[in-house]
Amino acid sequence: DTSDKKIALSNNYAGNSWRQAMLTSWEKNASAAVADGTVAAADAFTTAENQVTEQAAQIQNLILQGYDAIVINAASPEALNGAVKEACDAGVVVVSFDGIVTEPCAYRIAVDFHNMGKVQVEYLASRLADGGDLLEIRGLAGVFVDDEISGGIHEGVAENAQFKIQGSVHGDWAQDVSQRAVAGILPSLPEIKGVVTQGGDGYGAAQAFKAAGRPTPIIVMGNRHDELTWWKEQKDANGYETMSVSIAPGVSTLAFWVAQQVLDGATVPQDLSVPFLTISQDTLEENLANTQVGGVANVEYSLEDSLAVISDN
Amino acid sequence: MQSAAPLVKMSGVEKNFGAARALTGVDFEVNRGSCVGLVGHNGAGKSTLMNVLSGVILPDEGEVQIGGVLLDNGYDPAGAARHGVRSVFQELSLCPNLTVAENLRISHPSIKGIGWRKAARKVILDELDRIFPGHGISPDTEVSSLSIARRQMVEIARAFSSVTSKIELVILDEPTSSLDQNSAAQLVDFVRQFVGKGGSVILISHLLGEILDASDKIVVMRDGRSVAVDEARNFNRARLVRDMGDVLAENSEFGARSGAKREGPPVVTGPAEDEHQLVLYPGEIVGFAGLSGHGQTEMLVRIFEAAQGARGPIVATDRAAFVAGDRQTDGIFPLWSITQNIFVSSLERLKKGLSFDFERAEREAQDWQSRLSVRTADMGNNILSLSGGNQQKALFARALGSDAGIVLMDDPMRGVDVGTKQEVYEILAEEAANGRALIWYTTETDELKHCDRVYVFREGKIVAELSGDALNEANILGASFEKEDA
Amino acid sequence: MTWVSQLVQKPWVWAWFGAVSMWVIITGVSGFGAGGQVMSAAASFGTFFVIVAIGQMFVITLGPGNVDLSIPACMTLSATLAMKFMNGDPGLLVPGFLISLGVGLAIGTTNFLLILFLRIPPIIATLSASFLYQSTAIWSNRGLRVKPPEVLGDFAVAKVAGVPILTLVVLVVTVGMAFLLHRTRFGLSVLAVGQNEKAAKLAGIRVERVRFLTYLMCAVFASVCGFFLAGFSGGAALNMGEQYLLMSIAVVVIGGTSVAGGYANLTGLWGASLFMFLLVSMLNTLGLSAGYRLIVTGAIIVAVIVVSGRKLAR
Amino acid sequence: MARFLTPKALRTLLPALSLAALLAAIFYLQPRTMSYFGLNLLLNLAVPIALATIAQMFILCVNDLDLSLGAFVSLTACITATWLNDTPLLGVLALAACVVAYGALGALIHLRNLPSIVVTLGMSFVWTGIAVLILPTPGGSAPEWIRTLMTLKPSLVPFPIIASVVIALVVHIGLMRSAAGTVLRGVGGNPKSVERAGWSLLRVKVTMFSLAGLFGVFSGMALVGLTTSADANIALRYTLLSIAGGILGGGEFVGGRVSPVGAVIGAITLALAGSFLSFLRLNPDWQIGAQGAILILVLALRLLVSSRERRI
Ligand SMILES: Nc1ncnc2c1ncn2[C@@H]1O[C@H](COP(=O)(O)OP(=O)(O)OP(=O)(O)O)[C@@H](O)[C@H]1O
Ligand SMILES: Nc1ncnc2c1ncn2[C@@H]1O[C@H](COP(=O)(O)OP(=O)(O)OP(=O)(O)O)[C@@H](O)[C@H]1O
Ligand SMILES: [Mg+2]
Ligand SMILES: [Mg+2]
Repeated sequence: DTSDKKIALSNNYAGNSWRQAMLTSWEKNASAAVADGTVAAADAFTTAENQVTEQAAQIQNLILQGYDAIVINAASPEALNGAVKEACDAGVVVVSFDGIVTEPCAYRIAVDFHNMGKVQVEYLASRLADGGDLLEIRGLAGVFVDDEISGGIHEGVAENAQFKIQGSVHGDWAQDVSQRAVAGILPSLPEIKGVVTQGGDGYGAAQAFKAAGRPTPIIVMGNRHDELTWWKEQKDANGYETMSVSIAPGVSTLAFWVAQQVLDGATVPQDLSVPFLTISQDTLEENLANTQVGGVANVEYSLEDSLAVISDN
Repeated sequence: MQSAAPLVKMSGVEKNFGAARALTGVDFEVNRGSCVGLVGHNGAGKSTLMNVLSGVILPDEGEVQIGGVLLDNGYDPAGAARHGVRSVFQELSLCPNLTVAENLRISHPSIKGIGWRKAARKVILDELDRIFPGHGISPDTEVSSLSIARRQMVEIARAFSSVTSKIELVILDEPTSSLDQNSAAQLVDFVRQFVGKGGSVILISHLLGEILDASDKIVVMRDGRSVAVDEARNFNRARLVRDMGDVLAENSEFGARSGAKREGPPVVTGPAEDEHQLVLYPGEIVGFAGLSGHGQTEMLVRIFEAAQGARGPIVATDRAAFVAGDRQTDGIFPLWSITQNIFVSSLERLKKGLSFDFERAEREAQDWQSRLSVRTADMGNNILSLSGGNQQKALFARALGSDAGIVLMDDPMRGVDVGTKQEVYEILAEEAANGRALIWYTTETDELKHCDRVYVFREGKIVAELSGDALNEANILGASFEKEDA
Repeated sequence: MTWVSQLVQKPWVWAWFGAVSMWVIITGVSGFGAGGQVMSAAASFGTFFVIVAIGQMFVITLGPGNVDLSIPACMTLSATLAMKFMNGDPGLLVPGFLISLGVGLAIGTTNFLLILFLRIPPIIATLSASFLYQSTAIWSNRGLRVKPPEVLGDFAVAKVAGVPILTLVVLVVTVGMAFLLHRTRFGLSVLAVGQNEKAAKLAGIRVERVRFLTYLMCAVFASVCGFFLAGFSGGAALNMGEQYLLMSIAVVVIGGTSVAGGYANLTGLWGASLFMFLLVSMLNTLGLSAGYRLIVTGAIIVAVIVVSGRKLAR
Repeated sequence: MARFLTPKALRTLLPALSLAALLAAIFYLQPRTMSYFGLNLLLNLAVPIALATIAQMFILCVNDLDLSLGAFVSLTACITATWLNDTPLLGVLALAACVVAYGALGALIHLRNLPSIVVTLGMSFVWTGIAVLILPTPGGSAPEWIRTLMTLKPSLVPFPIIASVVIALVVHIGLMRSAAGTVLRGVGGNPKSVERAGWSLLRVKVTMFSLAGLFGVFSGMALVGLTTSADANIALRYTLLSIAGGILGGGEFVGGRVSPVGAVIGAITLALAGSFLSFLRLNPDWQIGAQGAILILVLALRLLVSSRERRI
């Protein structure tokens, strides 16, 4: 019975649509759980700046406020370990997701970012038998997710020698930055067959290719509504084919239920992995229909879904 | 006298600042155990000469010897200190964010180690007690919270205090400019004592009485050269004035301007509850007098703000223009040309369509150049290419060229040469005749002769209003100092 | 000969010199065709830098301590509210634009009032206030990305003869701003305040009014930039302004405007904007890693200050 | 007259008063904080912020401003978590080089009369670039001795309080009470006068920037001691926190008026302001805005005491 337990969400950044969708999913799910008495409280906390130090302080405050579990989307996988350790020592259950923490006492709901990079190249290999030149759009320098996905992409390219990464730019996971960076490097690149991305940059890349008057390559999409819409338009107009890989913001709800289960005394493996969200040519319409206009494609987890994920691991 | 060789011997010292020739070959000597008075008109080069002596600036030509040692290129303030030369500079040079005792430490590197504070406190307090008995200064007060007069006392005491370093010569550049009469007299007494014990002093002052009382020898400077050197007893006021050149060449007397016609309502009215209410009528020249730092500038600024529409006890019914005395901080726009500096107050008047009318500004600038004889080849030159006095003329042109009915002048004649002064006096009289209202704060009592009425300030308040026969030097000084030693 | 020596005296030359060097490197590595294309891209993206930098330039010209750190939040809030209101309807373009302007006016006024009444240093006042603006943007739309009306999107990316129309518009605005700065009462007052605030006050310039108009103008330029940037990149995003904070300052300073205040020029803004875009493109083209790119960027900023600082030292 | 109510006394007291008020509010909202354990958690992350604020204070003291401090602390944190841990000698050398680089920056700014704001803005890119090269992904680990030091549990008084008091006192004695510190502060008040007294302004600038670098290094080390590992962006917000903390603690942008004790109190106040907000449990949409609001509020408090001197 967890009806007297309190769960907190510690979030380090709210400045993009993915994080907003993540917070919305949490809020929807958590308020239902509070209303039906599953837990006593499930509050969300966001720091003003995307900074480790601020989030560490926030976690320490949450400990002091007597939360029984803290669900974390972390600014850094390593640098919060000090604060996480304090929490564990104080008997607080810590569950991290998306941005996970490496401190052994915490639970991790990990997305295999490395693989998320690798499948992109594998998909391109299946589409482009002759291979060709690729453009890589990376995220924010110095952040762990960026390094993981990029590592996967490069591993994929190493295994598929027919591909060559001709250019690599940092798009900071922001639409306009990617657009600008791609526009700047495009003139100096040979014909590009495929664009490998980290999600969220696909639409900007497509715009840049269009503006430069270049043929549109296979751009691996993320899960934003504008990316899926653009893909749909192209598909309808000229049969354009691609794929989308992303992590669903609703994974915050999975983290919530994992925390609840641990508090309930269930045995949960320390490391859980969730599949990333893949949208293929066939599932495009279905996913687009379920995506809020201007939002991101999402999957939310109910208690049953979560139990299934736990038992699968 | 302890030794026949002079302590300081400067010969053929020249110093140019760009086109301005500040010193043109000056010879200057100070003997041990004597006080040398140094006098001369504004801009004569007195401070520059002392800056050379204390190592702050290097001369272009000429040599400096102290105690028989020739000082070469490596000479700097620290070197001067090693030779026992101390200075009280014309502009205050204490650190306002430090306490009195801490400021002593800045100039005395030998005060250090554990317990330095106690030592510093004692040294500066002893020295203050010696020079200015009854000064009422605590060594732990932050300098910024002291009055200007007290800061000046601290600075003087700091220069005379000795810890381990030797002290042979103290240069006092206008030390009494903000001291009251009592403290100034204490200083003169102390200088005599100090000299009597074998020390040397160079005293610069515009108060000739002080110079005559304190000095053994007097040097008169004019236009960058020394024009008279003699024993003090051979001088009197009249000779000093004559040797300084045309400073007193003017023949106007108090009462030369009769404040007659008061037409229409006043353009400035001060708070009615004041004992002496401030009023200013069009066509008048009103003087502000009193010791410097007693609220005259603040009053000018408040009138200026009132003219801009600020609410307050002061009412001004016309636009006002301000002539700053402190050019560098209050007047000059250093990146701009002379023309732009003049017309910054006329941006609205010189509009053609949407744009500022640069051609018209240039034409008008030519007029001002000839009217005030601004010495430059081109009014399009940068303002900093002008000598200080000529910069000041540009500031006059700025105020007089605007359409303001009230002109506020904050000790505006600093650094203006005598010839131009006479011209400016005439222009001011002209402007008043044309219906402008002028307020003129000046530290030179003589200039008040050009005013219709004078308000004397003390401690931020008007303590006297003088006009007609009552307007004379004795009354002005009397009102300035009354109750001052309380 | 003399015109060369006169030219290198101009602080804005260095920005253009940098831009041209970057372009030459890119062209050298990738050929002439690439050079032309990258120039066209630089014009597109540089235009957005210039829009915000104009406002920032006026603010910085007011003298030390004056800098507007609320530009990113202002861009985000303006774009978010306008896009949400228009919701893709071309008929609402004009009121949408007015909303964007209104956001700029409100933010400029708030910034100024904080500086005036609370006497918070501008750098901290605008930063603190920007958190409030950012929160308002989050609260108003939760980061949902609303597509701009199609006409706005088309206008923002349209080109004639390879030159973006928006670039031409902003060029005209730049000329207007140069007139405002160098020939009008307001512009001359800004320059005067930046040189010597106390003297400006005593010369009869309404310093606080000038400061107000300057911060207002800066916020309005930022909000307009947000509006068109959202059109250009397909919608407003909560983080759309992030890059423009340091960029606006860097473009102004590299463009030859004096951080000590009182001297500004608009020619340099274009040079510096192109330079900043081409610098990143050049580093991308050369394939340098993120760490080296940051180091080179910083070193170039410092180098430009050291080189151009020599002439300003009096 | 009531001497203790002078503006100057109020200016010194204000930081302490606002800290006390904030603490009281936090104790009221969350009584659990009023324990050894609670204070420890509440305050331990304030220690590196206090060190960074002291570093910024040295720069403020000579009328400059450092916009690169956060990036610099991040860099030193990265060095601490990597080289200092793996090859201590190299680590010590690298950290020493950081201090020297700061001193050199001071020399450059002084000799060429450059605006410190822009130079440090440019340097912030350089520091971050080096940090990314040293630590491309977050990681590394804190040297054991630093970890031990930062997690000390002395009896009676929690470690962060002891550390803050020690930092404040050491800097206070060094800068405010010692003879040498007097000269350093004097430069902020009237550089010309200090120069005329025979001191080298260059040496003072270099000293102050080196001290800032030294405390930046301490801040990075302390931070890693708490977080156990580093990240190239770990402390970017320290730049503005340190400026705000210095100002809040009674410092001023010009004039050499600084207060080490005030700076430490100001840093702690800002660190606690964030905690206070999280104890309030605001709506997530407004959590970011509230941090701006509280910053404005706390800084506006200065208005209560600032002697309303007229600025003309
Ligand atoms: N740093 C400088 N740059 C340019 N000109 C200067 C500088 N210092 C002094 N001058 C000029 O040198 C001349 C001599 O100035 P100095 O200060 O020695 O006069 P002074 O006799 O001390 O006058 P006062 O009685 O007003 O103090 C003046 O014309 C002044 O304008
Ligand atoms: N040069 C110095 N270097 C380091 N510490 C110093 C130095 N000078 C003084 N101190 C320290 O500063 C503190 C106060 O110094 P000092 O004894 O000089 O103060 P004081 O003049 O007695 O002032 P108070 O009466 O307020 O204590 C002492 O702890 C002393 O150790
Ligand atoms: Mg003089
Ligand atoms: Mg003692």
